[in-house]
Amino acid sequence: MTRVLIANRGEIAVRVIAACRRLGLSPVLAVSAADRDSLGARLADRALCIGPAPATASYLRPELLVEAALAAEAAVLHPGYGFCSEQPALAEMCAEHGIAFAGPRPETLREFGDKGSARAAAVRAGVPVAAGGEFTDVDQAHEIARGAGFPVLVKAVHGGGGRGIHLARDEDELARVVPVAASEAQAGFGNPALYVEQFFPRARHVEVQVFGDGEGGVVVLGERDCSVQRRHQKLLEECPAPGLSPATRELLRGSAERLAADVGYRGAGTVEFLVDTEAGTDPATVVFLEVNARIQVEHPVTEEAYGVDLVAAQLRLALGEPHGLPEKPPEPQGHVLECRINAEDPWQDFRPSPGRIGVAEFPRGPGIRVDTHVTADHLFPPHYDSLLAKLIVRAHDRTAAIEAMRGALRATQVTGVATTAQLHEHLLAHPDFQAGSVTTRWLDATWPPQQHRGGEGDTA
Amino acid sequence: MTRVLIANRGEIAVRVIAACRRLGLSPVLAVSAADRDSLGARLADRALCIGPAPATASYLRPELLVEAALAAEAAVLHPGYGFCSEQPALAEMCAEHGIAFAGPRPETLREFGDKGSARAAAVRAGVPVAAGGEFTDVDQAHEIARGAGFPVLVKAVHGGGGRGIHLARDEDELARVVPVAASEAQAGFGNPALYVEQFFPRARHVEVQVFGDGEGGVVVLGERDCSVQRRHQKLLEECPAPGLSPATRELLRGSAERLAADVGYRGAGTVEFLVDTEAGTDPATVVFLEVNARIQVEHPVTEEAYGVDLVAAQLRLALGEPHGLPEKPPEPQGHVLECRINAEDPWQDFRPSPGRIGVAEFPRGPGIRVDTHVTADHLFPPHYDSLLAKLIVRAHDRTAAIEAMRGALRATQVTGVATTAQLHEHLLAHPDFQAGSVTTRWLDATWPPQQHRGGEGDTA
Amino acid sequence: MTPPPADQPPSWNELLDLVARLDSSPYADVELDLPGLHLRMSTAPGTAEGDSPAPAPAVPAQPPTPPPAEEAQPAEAGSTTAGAQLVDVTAPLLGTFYRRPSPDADPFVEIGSEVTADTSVGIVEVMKMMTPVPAGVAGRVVEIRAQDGEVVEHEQVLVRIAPEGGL
Amino acid sequence: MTPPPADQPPSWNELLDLVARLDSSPYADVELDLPGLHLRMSTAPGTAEGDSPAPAPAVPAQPPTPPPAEEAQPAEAGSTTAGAQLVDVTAPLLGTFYRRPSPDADPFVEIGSEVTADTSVGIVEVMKMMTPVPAGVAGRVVEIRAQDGEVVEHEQVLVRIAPEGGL
Repeated sequence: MTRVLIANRGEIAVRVIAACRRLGLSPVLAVSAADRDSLGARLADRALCIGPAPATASYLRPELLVEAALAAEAAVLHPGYGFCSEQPALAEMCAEHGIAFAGPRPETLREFGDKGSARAAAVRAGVPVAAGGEFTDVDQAHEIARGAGFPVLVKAVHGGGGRGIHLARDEDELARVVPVAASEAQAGFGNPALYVEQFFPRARHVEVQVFGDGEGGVVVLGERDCSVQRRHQKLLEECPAPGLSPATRELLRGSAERLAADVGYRGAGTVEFLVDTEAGTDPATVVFLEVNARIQVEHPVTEEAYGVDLVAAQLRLALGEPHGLPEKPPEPQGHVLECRINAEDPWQDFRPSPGRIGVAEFPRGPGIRVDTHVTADHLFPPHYDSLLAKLIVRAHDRTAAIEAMRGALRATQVTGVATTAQLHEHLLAHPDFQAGSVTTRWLDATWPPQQHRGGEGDTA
Repeated sequence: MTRVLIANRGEIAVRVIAACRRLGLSPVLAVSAADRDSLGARLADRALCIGPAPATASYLRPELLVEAALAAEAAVLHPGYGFCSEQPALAEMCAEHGIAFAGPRPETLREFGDKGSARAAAVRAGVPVAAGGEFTDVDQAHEIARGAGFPVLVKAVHGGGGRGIHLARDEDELARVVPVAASEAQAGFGNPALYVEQFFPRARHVEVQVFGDGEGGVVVLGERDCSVQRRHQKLLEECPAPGLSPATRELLRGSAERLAADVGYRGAGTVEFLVDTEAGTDPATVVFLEVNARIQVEHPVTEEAYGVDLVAAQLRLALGEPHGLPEKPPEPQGHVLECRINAEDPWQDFRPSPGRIGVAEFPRGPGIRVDTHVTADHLFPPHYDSLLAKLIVRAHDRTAAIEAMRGALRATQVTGVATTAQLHEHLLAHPDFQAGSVTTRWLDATWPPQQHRGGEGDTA
Repeated sequence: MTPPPADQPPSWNELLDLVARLDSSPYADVELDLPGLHLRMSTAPGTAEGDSPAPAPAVPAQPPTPPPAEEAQPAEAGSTTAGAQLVDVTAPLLGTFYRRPSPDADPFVEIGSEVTADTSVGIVEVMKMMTPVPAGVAGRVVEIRAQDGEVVEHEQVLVRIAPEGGL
Repeated sequence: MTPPPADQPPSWNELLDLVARLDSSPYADVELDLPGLHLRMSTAPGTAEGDSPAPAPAVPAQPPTPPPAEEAQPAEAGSTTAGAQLVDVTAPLLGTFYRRPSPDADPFVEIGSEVTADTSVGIVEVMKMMTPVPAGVAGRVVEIRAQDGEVVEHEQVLVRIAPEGGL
């Protein structure tokens, strides 16, 4: 039986196990000492304890993950998301040891792991990027910023993710920010190189799911809207993105497809964009943000909208088989929402709330999917991220999906830890959200509700 | 909070509770003494024990169910399927006591509960029925049979369901069968009236899901193929029905819609047809079988194909609200399968296998839904039907759905009782099934597999 | 006597902080004594002294599911309550319990009434259908648990009887 | 000294918080005393009974020093097995266990070898990176549980040591 080493934990470990079961593969899970008794460890055919609880001594060490894959005699290593999933070192080490890495090639990971080279790749593929560019001194920064128009963002060329990004609303702020950003970039990424680009204060976060066969063939599986964010952390996602014009959709999809085809992208990936809701043009203004070269937390909304299994497709491709996705997926009917239930207290500034779970009841019924690793009596460890469960709901239109999700939240009962469930009930009931197309800064202005601001705490 | 009395048990009780949660209604469950500790009793807001375990002393007594609804101060009674769900007496008693019955009007139940009046209603609505007719003596039976063409079926005019149906392949057999059928009809239904109609030995069972607003408005939600049957018991259903021509689909849907509109049908219902696969005409030969005036076991395949909640729609309509289903649902993309996992031993002539469940692990992942009332350590009682769980899988096409269902069956683990899971694995792997459009007699010729016939028992 | 602030044990949050720090430290054993605080941690089992067992997190015990009644219960299905030695007379089905044959009549039984197995202790009404509930055992009524006009569930205790001659 | 009356014992939720942290931490034994609270946790069954006090090497609290980055391993993590009074030396991480520094060399230890806390009992190799495993306790090797060249998991027992002077 072909074995798969799962180099991750939590709900995504359970998710990859489900994909293994679908394909008749044998899942082996790498666990830290804190996850020995996790649901994933119970569901897998075998669990290998690779190190102690802290991720820096376990899940963040590529050599331990590859060692575990060798010990398991695994043909494939699935990295999940986060941890080492986008580390070129892990992909390379897999290649050296004859293990198929269920993700892009190391050079792809390297190219998209660096903001500068990712932006360059986007430009090469004819993908729209924000006005701006690299600079070497403050004067040049000002020149570019004036060209792009304030406000602007200053970013590290060699940075990744949301780290080390500075906002400058005017020339004075830019002058103050540049030296700080440069020294941060030097400290964080070993290189002080910076670039400046236009900032869109009222934009939506829309991303395109792509799946490449590694030889230039790319399947595009529509867009997700992930604009409901708290400090750049996504909380609620949907597919399709509501209210985009056909021309805007085509611009997003075409851009993502060209970029993925250009680099011979292999496996599942996401091309993230900002869509400017201010301009009023058709297509809307679209700018490239970055590529997430892995399966994403929010992949289920695309799966349920299109009726596909992206993780199984990753595993098939890694095994040298056709990925099995439809070549030209038809437009999804209906609408899918995902709410991330985190073990955080939304009334206490989203303070993490690990601990012993008491009751864990999740909703059931038509169109409902729950991805979770949490069961009654589970000890939710404090070492890792706070994602406790993902509620995914599909219905025939967006209004029905919102209603169904509200019901699903009512049917969710988790005791022992605080969760973000109540936050989601608030968001789904909000007229702005129901109208569609909120921007990435909407949540920060919406939560906590006005009447609860000023430290009233959890009394509602 | 508006309360709903659920007058049923097993997985459908759990399903109705989920619909209540979706709508913010308070579910109260009527239970027999055997179901006090059932999952439904735990999930409901309240459980009322109406009587002892045997259904004849509990679930089959309309007066106890209505008494429970009154005790619960319920606004709605949901009858589920089976038991009293199509009993005009229950619907009438509800009406007398001001309780909304989540089902058709009593007169509709009465009309479709009798083969003769159901066939007459179909004819009135221009729905194709099998050649044949009522007869009063044997000579007339022969005359009609010669007109319809042998083989023929002899049925009780006032019968319902699959009971009391006799096959006659020629005139001799007809002569032998008629007196037997007449006395059975007299004994079973209090009336010896019979009719004879053409028999289709190689036909598919295809049914149309309708939902009426009670005022002549009807939503049609496509077809289900339920041809995989063992002695008229459905085992595996799918939506859409594979391989039908657009003209055949239109004939089926149009017929169902006319019939439902004609009687001002209220709520969820199914119009069952036989589709003759022999004729080779387009549209294919279609004949009316009967109307199931309730939610059906296999309703989830339609729900997942169309992204709707039929049970929530029933409850909404019963409460006097719009049912909330799309008026003109678009054609479903993708394909949905349902496998009924029964507590029966498929290697021992489907002998029921009640008992204490040990492990109960069900699949999870994209497109997977599991409707069940069974959990680890559940005592599966011997008093009721043997449905243990329904695995429902949706994927982007039929081939992917079959593959996904095979994976889902592999991921299903139930110990302590025998189940039909292995039967389904066999069916899904069979070239006939994979090619689509098997007939209603296929399963009886296919199972048990040749090499296992002759009492080898469960050794495979 | 209030000790000076410097002598106060650390706050709970400070303690959590300390534990979090120690977690990722290389120390195998830690022992800490402060006024009002004693902390000892070790990665080696069995090295901490003491005699009280570790406080295991409480796992709610699953109540065993009672076996289902295989047959229709006779209406008088009585059960003995351990210790009290009384027989419960329970409702044969869900319905409204009446203690009298008609609103003006006397109750079937009162506390202290002597009954035989056939004596009705009440009736359960379901949709105008009356089901008498016999005592099922000879003895004396010692308790009436269901109110006149109350909706009772199947197997709910209606009255309790001290059987003739005890049990 | 009397503990300050203002110092309330932690609430149950606070205690759960602490337990949650400790549960997934590498510590095998924890003992905590606060005014109104005594907490003792152990991963070794039977060690909390108190019938065999375990005077294992207790490292007194030291001023915190920055943990040595990624390599911070409690490699010497020893544990006492109740009853046998032996200390388990476990693997600090998953990898291949080697009993010798090189294929031609003698084993680090054999059964009967006398060791100090710093004596290497073997090495764990992960992708050519060698992590020596010190005994962690002075004593005599009485059992070798892992084979030369075997893949071992984190916390898997490698060798067992009878500590100097017994337990």
